[in-house]
Amino acid sequence: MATQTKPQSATDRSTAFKWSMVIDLDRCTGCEACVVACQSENNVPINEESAFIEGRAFEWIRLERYWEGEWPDIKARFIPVLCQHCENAPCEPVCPVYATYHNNEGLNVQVYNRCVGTRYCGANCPYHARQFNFWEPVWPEDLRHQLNPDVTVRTRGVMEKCSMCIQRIRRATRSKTPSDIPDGAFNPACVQACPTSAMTFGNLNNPESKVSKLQNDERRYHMFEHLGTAPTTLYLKQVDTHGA
Amino acid sequence: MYYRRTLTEAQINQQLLGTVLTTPLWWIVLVSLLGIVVAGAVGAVGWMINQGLGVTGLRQPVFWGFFITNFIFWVGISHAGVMISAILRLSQAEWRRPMVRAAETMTVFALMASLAMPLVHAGRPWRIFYWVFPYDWARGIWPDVRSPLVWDPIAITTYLTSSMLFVYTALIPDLAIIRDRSTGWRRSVYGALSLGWHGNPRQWKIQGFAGILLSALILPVFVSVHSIVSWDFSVSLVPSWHVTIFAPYFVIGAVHSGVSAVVTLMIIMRKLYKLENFIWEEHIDALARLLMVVALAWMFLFWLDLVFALWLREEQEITVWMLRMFEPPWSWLFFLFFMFSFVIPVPLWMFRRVRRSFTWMLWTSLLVNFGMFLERFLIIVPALMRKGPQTFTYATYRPSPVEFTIIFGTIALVCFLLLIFSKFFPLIPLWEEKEGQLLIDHVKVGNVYVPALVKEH
Amino acid sequence: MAHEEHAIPQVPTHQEIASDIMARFQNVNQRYWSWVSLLALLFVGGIVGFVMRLSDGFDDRSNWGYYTATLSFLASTFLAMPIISAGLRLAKANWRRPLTRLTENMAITGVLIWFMLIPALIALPPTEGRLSVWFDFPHWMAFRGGNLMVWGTVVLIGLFLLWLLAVPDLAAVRDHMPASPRGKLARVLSVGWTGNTRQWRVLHSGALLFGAFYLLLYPTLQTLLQADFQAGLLPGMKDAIAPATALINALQGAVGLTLVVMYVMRRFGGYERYFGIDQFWALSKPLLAFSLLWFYFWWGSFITFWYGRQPGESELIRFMVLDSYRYPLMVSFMLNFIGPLVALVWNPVRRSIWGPTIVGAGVLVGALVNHIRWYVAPFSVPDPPAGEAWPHVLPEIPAGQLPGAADALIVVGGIAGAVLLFMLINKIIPVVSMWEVGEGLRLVKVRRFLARYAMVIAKSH
Amino acid sequence: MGLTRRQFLKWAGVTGVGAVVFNGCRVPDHEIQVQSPVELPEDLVTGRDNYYATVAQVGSGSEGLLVRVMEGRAKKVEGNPDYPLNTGKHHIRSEAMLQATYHPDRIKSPMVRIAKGGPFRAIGWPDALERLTKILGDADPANVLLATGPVRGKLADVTKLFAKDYGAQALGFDPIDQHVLRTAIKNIYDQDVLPDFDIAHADFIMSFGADFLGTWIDPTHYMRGYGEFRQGEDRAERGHLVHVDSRFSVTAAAADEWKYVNPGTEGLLALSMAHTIVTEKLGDAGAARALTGGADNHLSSFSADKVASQIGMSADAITNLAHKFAGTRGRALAIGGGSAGAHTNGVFNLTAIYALNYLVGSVNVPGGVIFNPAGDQSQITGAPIRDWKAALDAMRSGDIKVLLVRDANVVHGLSKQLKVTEALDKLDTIVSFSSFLDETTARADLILPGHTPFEEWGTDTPDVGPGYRTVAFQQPVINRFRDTMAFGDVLIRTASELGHAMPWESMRDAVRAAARDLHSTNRGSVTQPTFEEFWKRSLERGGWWDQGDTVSGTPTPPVLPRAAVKAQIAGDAKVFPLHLVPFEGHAIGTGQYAHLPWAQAVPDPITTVVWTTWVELNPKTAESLNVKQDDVVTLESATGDFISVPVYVNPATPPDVASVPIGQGHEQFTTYAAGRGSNVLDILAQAEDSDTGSLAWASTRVRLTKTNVRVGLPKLEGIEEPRQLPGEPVIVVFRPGEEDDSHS
Ligand SMILES: Nc1nc2c(c(=O)[nH]1)N[C@H]1C(S)=C(S)[C@@H](COP(=O)(O)OP(=O)(O)OC[C@H]3O[C@@H](n4cnc5c(=O)[nH]c(N)nc54)[C@H](O)[C@@H]3O)O[C@H]1N2
Ligand code: SF4
Ligand code: SF4
Ligand code: SF4
Ligand code: SF4
Repeated sequence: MATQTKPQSATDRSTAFKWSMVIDLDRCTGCEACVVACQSENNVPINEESAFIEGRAFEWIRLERYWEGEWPDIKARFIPVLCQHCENAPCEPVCPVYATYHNNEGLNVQVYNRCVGTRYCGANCPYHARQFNFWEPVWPEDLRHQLNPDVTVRTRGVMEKCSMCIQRIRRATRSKTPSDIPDGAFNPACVQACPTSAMTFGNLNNPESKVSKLQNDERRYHMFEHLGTAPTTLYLKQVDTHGA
Repeated sequence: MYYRRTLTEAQINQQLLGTVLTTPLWWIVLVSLLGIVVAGAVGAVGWMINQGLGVTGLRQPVFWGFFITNFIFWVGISHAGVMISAILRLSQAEWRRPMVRAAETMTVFALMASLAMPLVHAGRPWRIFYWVFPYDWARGIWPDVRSPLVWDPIAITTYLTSSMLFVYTALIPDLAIIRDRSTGWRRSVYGALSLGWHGNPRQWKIQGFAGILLSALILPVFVSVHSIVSWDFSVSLVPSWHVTIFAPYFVIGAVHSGVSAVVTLMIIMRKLYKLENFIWEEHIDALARLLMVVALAWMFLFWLDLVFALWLREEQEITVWMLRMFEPPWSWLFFLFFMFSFVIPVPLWMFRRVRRSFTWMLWTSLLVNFGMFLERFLIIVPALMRKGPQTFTYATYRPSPVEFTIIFGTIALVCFLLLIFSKFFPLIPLWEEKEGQLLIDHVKVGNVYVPALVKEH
Repeated sequence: MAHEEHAIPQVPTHQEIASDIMARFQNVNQRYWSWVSLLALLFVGGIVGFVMRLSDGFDDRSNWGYYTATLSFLASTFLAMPIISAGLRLAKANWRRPLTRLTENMAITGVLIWFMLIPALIALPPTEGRLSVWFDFPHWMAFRGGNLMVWGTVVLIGLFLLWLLAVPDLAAVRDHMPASPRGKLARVLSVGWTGNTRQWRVLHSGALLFGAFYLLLYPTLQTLLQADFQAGLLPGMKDAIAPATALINALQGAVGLTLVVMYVMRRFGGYERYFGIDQFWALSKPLLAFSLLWFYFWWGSFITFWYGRQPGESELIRFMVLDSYRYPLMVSFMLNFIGPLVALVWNPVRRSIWGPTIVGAGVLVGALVNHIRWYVAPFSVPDPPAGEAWPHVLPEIPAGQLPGAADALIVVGGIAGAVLLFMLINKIIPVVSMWEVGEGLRLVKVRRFLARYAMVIAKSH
Repeated sequence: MGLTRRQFLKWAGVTGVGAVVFNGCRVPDHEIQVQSPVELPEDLVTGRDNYYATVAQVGSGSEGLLVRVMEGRAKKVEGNPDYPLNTGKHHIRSEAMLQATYHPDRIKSPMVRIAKGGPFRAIGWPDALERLTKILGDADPANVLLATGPVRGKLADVTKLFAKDYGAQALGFDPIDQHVLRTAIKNIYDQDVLPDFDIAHADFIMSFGADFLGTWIDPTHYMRGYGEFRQGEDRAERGHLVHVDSRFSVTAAAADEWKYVNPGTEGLLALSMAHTIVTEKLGDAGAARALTGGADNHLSSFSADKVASQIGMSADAITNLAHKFAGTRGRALAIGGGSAGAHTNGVFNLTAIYALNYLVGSVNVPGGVIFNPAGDQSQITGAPIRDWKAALDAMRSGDIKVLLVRDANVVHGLSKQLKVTEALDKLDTIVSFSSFLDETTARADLILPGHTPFEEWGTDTPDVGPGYRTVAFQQPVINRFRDTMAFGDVLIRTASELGHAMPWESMRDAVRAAARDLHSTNRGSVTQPTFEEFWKRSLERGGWWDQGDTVSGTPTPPVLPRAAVKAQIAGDAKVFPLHLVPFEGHAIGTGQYAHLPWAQAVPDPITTVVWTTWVELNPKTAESLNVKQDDVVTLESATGDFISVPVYVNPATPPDVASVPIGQGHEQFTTYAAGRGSNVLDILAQAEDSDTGSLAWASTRVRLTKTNVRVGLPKLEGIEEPRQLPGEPVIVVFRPGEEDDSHS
């Protein structure tokens, strides 16, 4: 089980970073700018109509909408769900080929060229964060010009999921020490797009970062805490002052 | 009763080798028909590999469906061989004799069918070696031994290897008999296979010892195989999978379906190969008694599973069980499963008339296996459908024609291989039968003769 | 076949056997009385310990952990004994014949066990807000009444079997020593047995039927024991295999106890003729099987918890496996699994008197320790504050609990009481069944087999 | 035909046994390539990228963007953190614009049609420009109509100047125009440009019909404020939002309170609140006096008791709202628009709503309505439907013979009832400058395809500015991907060919001219000594803005009307029992983004439906009509027109409402849009707002008939209505004052 460690030296990568995301549900409006930003950044296949009908649409981050109450006293509640980058990730030990593992920066990483497609990780992820390439993903030739060269285009038969935009993390931290990287200097695509700033990203090993401070917010909670997956992604509860 | 039929050794040879030495028309027809079904399934697999798993009914979050169901189903069937051969051999149950070979052979072929399933289920089956073997020496990455999916191939290949050894060891004396009755190339092939068997006491002693030793060694493998398969499920966090009882529950369930399959097989074999002199009512009766015990133990574990699943009163666990038991179409399947694999057959088997009727036993044993397929299906699919509290992602699963084709293909494959096997080797071990004739006796108690077993004193 | 004996084996007659057993039955010597007195003393000590516990009251449940462990140990070894005879009878194993009565006589301890259940039930918290197989059954008495009923039924069936299967022998006692008090008692108990066909038929089918009943009900008792006294008190304990593990452990203990008792009877009672190598050898096989199953079931539950890594599971592993109850687990692991495995895989060990006996004794000690781990641990988990539901995660991990003086007295006294009852009943009902052994003799014939003679034993259907 | 090994494998795959031999036992050849084991996501080494700042006009919204470009290809759209409106964030539609540039169905070169109805033929640009010059030279300018989508900034100047010099009529087209809002703002605040709302600093927002967090005007900008309104770090208390709407929109979902009122009575509600505030003297006394003309009983016909039943709300609820609005929650702000203005009494409604801001002193103050300086505003806005009806009549009568059209897809955006295609068929010539073959362009005789926004020059003066003078620069972030030419450049060239040259040689020149003006002010966000440096810096920043250039002062309010103007709803309530509430598609808008896969595939936030049109019904209504989810029904309005759409049972839809998204129902417009869903605009009664002539798109009633057809509605959510399991909530809600219900 991974444990939280403090950086020993500024250059020691293994303890310098621990990436985390905090999502404030009270800010989120369900606009889904994050969803499309992620599709664009991460070469997520285009979801044709058939993908939805088959129930195989790819969204590394998706907006779940829950109903509460009945008309007229009804509420719709939104929650962006992405890989929670669990510290105690149930998806990891079940993978026979180490295609998904935990890296030393607190991320749950997916290696596409190792994956043989058993879908065990997907069955065991309680958050439905994992998406499987049932078909070969296709882009019309022209649209391929938009593909992000930093991100592998997956093939049929492999599992994929939110990578916390690891390519951005790499770019931003390559040959840099943590002190060179101010809090908020770079963000994953979804965080960057979010119009209400509902999402915050940063380094938990930096006690001054916004995410570190939000860990103590009175509205904090982890999704399905009772499962003991120890997600790194933290949510801040939505506030309901209904009728007040 | 037993003493009704005493056969000479010559009769035994003649009647049991008939299948090997002649080729009836029905055999050719049956093999061709089954071959077509198998070819169809192979085509379906090719199509699926070519197109992607999109051609199945799988979808998020029901990532596992018919293939894994079928995998467990066949691993279950494979438990018959050892149950019949090893356990009954160790416990010296006389009535095992006519069924050992067929049961063991079925084990081997069932294991082959089951091994194919995770392969076709995988997204990139051509990368199987990355899964089963260490594949990147340069970086020293080995398969993750924490994953039950690594234990599975190890356990199953071990089981397959030892089962094949088991079959082969028991085959040697019979191979020698065929060798002695054939000419030309067949003679040399059988000669080579029979490893110079001449039936001298030393050879018999070694053969007997090997049988006992293999029986004892194979038992832990037997238990481990379905336990490991069950841990595929119970080490996960999926509600109703993550339960401690799965290992024995799966094993005993496997024996239930496996022994039922042996019943089916024996009855069909008896009819096809006219083995009335070897497979008697008593044999089927004994199997049925064994099945009753197994079924009761299995039901006890099922009951424990259910009670302890619900007693924590966890929302998700209850949701899964509610779906499984009370929401159509799952409730219908559940009803059928429960009726077929327990409620109908077990009480029927309490009647001696049923236990000794080939017709009744054929249908009840078939029912059991149909029910047990449903059981595995119901373990897997509804649980994944209601995997977590995210009602937003609740989904359903409907197997596609491709999946059905492949499932039927595996059934045809096992039958096909058994038929082919029977063409080259006797399905009932000749030497076991002869030994049985030797060891049997009768004791007069009052006015009746009671069959008795020679006690090796 | 490896036997070198070429002489024709002799099959004794029924008469021989009956008079031999009767002679031993009638002989009540000094040594018997001194053992009985010692056991009675220890039992009284146990009662003292119990009174000490009573004076502390039931508010602190942790006081009752060792008491419950003793109770469950007795229920799991002594009460499981009739299963051996019922099972073997159903399986038509001929070697069972000399030892069935011994196991049936153990059912007498049920009387003590049932009374011992009552305080243990009082020590349990009510089902409200707590996990329980009784779910939301309205009355707080549900699990108490339910337990008393199930346990009571098991005990009654055990006693009934004991009596039913003893009737022909009681009749023999009646006829042999009509004047003695034991003979008079036998007259009452043998209810006019004359041994006609109808009576035999009733006896045989009654034995099968109630034996089967016992086989079915006993797992229920173990389920209740595990559910109400263990899992229900351990937050997060979702362990469906526990009752099955307990059942295996009970059967293992019962076989161990049978072996030990057989050994003692041989050594001190002169019963070598009945408890021979056949019995030890035959019993060592299920003992090995149960030992393997013990580990298998334990492992099944451990691996599931280990992989689950949910908070409730991690805490329980820490409590029951890695931390507080580490040593008891290790002891029972050695005695209930490793020891039997290492010893009994060898046929020479199995085919001996001493081998199975030593392993059996170890299994008994292991089972006792295991029961202490199983029941002392949950009893030391404190109740949640009034009005609050039981949590699904252990709020804190209680330390392992060592027995106090009273606990030690209770454990020793409880076991002594059970053995005492067994010793007493043996002098009312012969410890070897005359009729069952005699019946066996009729099924045997000696025949020439190949170059030698062999026994042919019939298996009727 | 040169069967490659790979194809051979594919064939082998479908022919049964061969599949296993080649695909199963052996590995497909693309798998043989040994993938570098070092290529973990960890170790990825990537190329060099550049970021270019530009601006995108997303409907009324204006988004400053940074586009990541690698090897001459635009890879990713990101918000420009400096740009005052979206400050680093961006809308789905901006992102999806990438797909417009690389769209497989984009028009790849100029095209001409030899004969009407015949096929197109690709031609070169010189030829195309020559043909255009000829057409315009030959035509009588009075018979030429130049139709564009809404255009702002320099392109608007160029377009207007072209039309003026040449003598043609220019008309903007937007299926949902904002004239009612503009008129109301003019009426009540005397402002020519739309104001900004300082949502971030408001404490209590009352919004009427304006889905400002979803699709209304500039959602990204408003959402920036909304985030702060909820949980801004410097806030004392979380803001409170009340949303009044006839549909459960994203804004309604975000609101603390959502109130359903009878469609068209929003103004009545506002005036009733005003009545309470004025009579109870809760608000600004001076404003009250001005609004009522000093008469105490001026608003008496709006007293809560009198109008409550009309509005469909209890009198208590109305006064309660008024109290809250004028009460102690701090700065209150009223926003109106959307469906509230889409009635025949639209201007009345919006005027009444915006008047509320006077009563609480929220006009041109922080946390209230903030006026924008008119300065550089230059735009062609969507014209009211009244003007378009006239234009169609002119086509039919032959007064218009030539139509020049750029992104004004009138065939899809105007109702079928107006018989647009018939009118277009009467024309002599249609010339299109659009980049895609939409329904109108498909009828063109000559196509001179324009650039996409990432390929062309321009400026943007936001429709809703941030409260101060702002000019954004649009620059090509990549070279043209297809053989296209910027619309502005075509106009400039053609103008000079026709003999009335414009002051600029190209759009770039025009933008530089605009920049020169800004440079000369020597103030604002970029000041540089030389123009070239100013040019470079301001392009880098994405524009120029001057926080000092604001509007000051509060105008005197006008007197409010004494009597209500009632909304005329088309259709008898008995025959047509349901109010039809159309709404803009979340990402595809009114259809102008329907060709972009990302816009199509992003689930509607409330229903999660994608790629199609649906009708939302309340579960009770659905039950009473005996329809279920996925049943296809026909919706028919009093006009006799109908559409067939599948049902989505939406528990938040009011029982007498049927709401349908706009934007689908394209017959052309690329493979991604064509043949999908239906166009709800076709069944709208073509009623107009009485003042402006804008389409009163929310004033139609419909009846619903079940068909026997069922479809699988493509949507993201699963097979069950997602409600949280009581024991294990996915979304934990914090209810101040109540016990914490999280399970931590
Ligand atoms: N026979 C032979 N082979 C060689 C070499 C040789 O000397 N002889 N030299 C080798 C060497 S040193 C090199 S560097 C490689 C070069 O090999 P390539 O990378 O193939 O280089 P080019 O063929 O010059 O250009 C590649 C494509 O990029 C397109 N292109 C042009 N501008 C842009 C742009 O802005 N963005 C994008 N995305 N595409 C653009 C061009 O139209 C062209 O189709 O060839 C190697 N191979
Ligand atoms: S959210 Fe799912 S995929 Fe992500 S780390 Fe956790 S278990 Fe794995
Ligand atoms: S699908 Fe891929 S990543 Fe997931 S468990 Fe299987 S091999 Fe590993
Ligand atoms: S962090 Fe990156 S990969 Fe993950 S959801 Fe956000 S944009 Fe997608
Ligand atoms: S972009 Fe932000 S506000 Fe919009 S849905 Fe995503 S998290 Fe919520």
